[in-house]
Amino acid sequence: MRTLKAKILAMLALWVVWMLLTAPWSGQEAIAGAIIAILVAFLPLFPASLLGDLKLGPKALVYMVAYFFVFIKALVLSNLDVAFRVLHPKLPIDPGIVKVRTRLKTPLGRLLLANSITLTPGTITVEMRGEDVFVHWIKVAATDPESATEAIVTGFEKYLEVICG
Amino acid sequence: MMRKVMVMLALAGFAFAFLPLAFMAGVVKEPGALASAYLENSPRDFAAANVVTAIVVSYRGFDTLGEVAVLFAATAGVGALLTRKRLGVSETAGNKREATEILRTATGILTGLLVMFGAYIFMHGHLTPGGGFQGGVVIATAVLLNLLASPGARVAHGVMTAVESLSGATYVGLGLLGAFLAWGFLDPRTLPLGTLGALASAGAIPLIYSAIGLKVGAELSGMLEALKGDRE
Amino acid sequence: MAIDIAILATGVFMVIAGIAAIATKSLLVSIILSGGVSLAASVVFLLMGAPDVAMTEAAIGSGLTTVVFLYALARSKQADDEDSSERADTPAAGIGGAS
Amino acid sequence: MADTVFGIATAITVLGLALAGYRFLKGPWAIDRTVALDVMTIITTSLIVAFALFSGRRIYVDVGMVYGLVGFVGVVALARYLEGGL
Amino acid sequence: MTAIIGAFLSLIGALFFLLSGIGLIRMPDAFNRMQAGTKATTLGSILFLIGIGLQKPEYLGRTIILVVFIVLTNPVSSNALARAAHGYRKHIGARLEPDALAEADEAAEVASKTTANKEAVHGD
Repeated sequence: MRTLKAKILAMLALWVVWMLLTAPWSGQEAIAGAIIAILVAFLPLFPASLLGDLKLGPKALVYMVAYFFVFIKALVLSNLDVAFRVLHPKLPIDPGIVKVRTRLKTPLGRLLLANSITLTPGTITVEMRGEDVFVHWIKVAATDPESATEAIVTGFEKYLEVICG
Repeated sequence: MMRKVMVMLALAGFAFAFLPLAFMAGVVKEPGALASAYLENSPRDFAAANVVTAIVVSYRGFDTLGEVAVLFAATAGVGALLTRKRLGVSETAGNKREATEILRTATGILTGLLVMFGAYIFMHGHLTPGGGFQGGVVIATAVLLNLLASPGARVAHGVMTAVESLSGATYVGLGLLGAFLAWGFLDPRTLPLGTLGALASAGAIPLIYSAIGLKVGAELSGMLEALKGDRE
Repeated sequence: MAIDIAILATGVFMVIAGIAAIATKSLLVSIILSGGVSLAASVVFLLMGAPDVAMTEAAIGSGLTTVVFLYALARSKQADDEDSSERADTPAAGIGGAS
Repeated sequence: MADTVFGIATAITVLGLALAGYRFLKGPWAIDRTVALDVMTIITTSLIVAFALFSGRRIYVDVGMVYGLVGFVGVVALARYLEGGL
Repeated sequence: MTAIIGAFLSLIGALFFLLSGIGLIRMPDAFNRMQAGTKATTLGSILFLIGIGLQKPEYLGRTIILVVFIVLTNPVSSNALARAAHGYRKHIGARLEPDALAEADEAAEVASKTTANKEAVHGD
């Protein structure tokens, strides 16, 4: 059931991408795109069961939209932070690698969390081992895992837990 | 030291020799007799919006068949040379460091997207730049990403060989069909030409390019897997 | 006019990267720099109005060839390590210093 | 108006590309060059799309997409080589 | 009107591209260069490409795909690079004040050594 849901979601996503690629739409392109999408999604070589973790209830959809805006805000803030640090004549950096913890279990959720951490102010994910996430922080503000988790992870985790478990 | 100086002198000479080319790019010139003949005839003959594709697949179709054969010979040679015994490397997979979980998950998401993009490129070879070879390389890139993410993984050999043989047979079969139904070997006018700019146009060119793309993709994937080094 | 300057600048970058690729002692740095040359060559082809060739150069010249070189380097290094019965644990093995 | 502003934007982007290219040529370590290659690939992809807009040929965008994709896989291959996983 | 908005969006994106270039030049080691490079090019390409899409609406579909692709892949490649750079942290002279990852690696190594010793003792 979960695999079938993943395959159908992957198929729909691939078809949408195909339609965006072939911009002046025509019937031929739509049919060809549907055939290709079905072939690729049901190919035994490339399992696409990752998307099965995505929840599609109304609450999850609301959280997805909210997460999108939180992500955009964090991305803009991180760029302003980079601009401040790069253009400051004294380069105010104090780098280090800290350990934070995550409660997310599904691969998709962990990928989204890692990518979000990389694109938010001053942090890059270096390594993920089990529930430990090692993060390069350009200005270390807290070295103990609890407060570092509070500062880096919690903002995204509460959305991602709803979106994909 | 002497060798390096000579190489650098040769490089500087090449740069000097090609300098005039840089200034000719923006100048619009009349195309030569051959070029204008191609430009004039290919939309009428084959209804292909991309003239380069019409030349590669139809006017010079036999050359392309030869190129595919050369590529096949090269990858077969690489595969035969790089077996585990020949290299004398015993357990290479044990020494390799595993990739992160992030890369593995991202590979699982990206693979389908890349395969579909490769299919887009070789199916639209008669409309947009690109074609069988480029699309095949993009598909091989998807396989490469899987090999990078999990070095221990095995590519399904049977599927690869089947895809390669089937697409090669399809390519030659379409060429023979052209010899019987149209003007000669590899003539794409076995199917209706259709209107210029639509997906189902230019006769059999999209089908031929799809066969070439799948064949090139399977061949290059097999070559990369052989280069990975720890195959039986 | 602007296109001429762009082609010229990309060509200068290609020549400098090519010279640096020859001058460096590390094979890895050589591979990275020649990958950069291929990427710049692809841009030149596109600027000169040959999108098919540009796509081929980007896909084969910079992607596939670089990866094949890297695989070959890794394999030959493994063979060397097995010969001298040392393992490549030290990070210094492949860093590639200043050119 | 829009054309002028976009021309200035392209000129600024080329300047950023030149700075990244300086880091690519200078190094000092292979890992620095790879980081610079990553940045250069993305900036060049954007510039190819801008060139498609200037020359009015939408099909050039496809070249940019192949370029970005191949650059990503090349950088990942370099990173895997550097950490000893190839 | 949308054309002018798109052009100004592209201009802001171009400034972020310039910022990434300056960051690559000024930052002292590979980790910090990655910080500047990844973040600035991601936001820069989003703004630049969406700006182009607004100037010419028929480009919008392909630029959206390109933006999604870049947002998905750019953090992944910089994560792979950061992990590779961590293996060379002493070589490239990276200053990492608390280095939790190195401590975890050392702890894992010590643990594996002690278990190996125990097994050896057991075998005897």
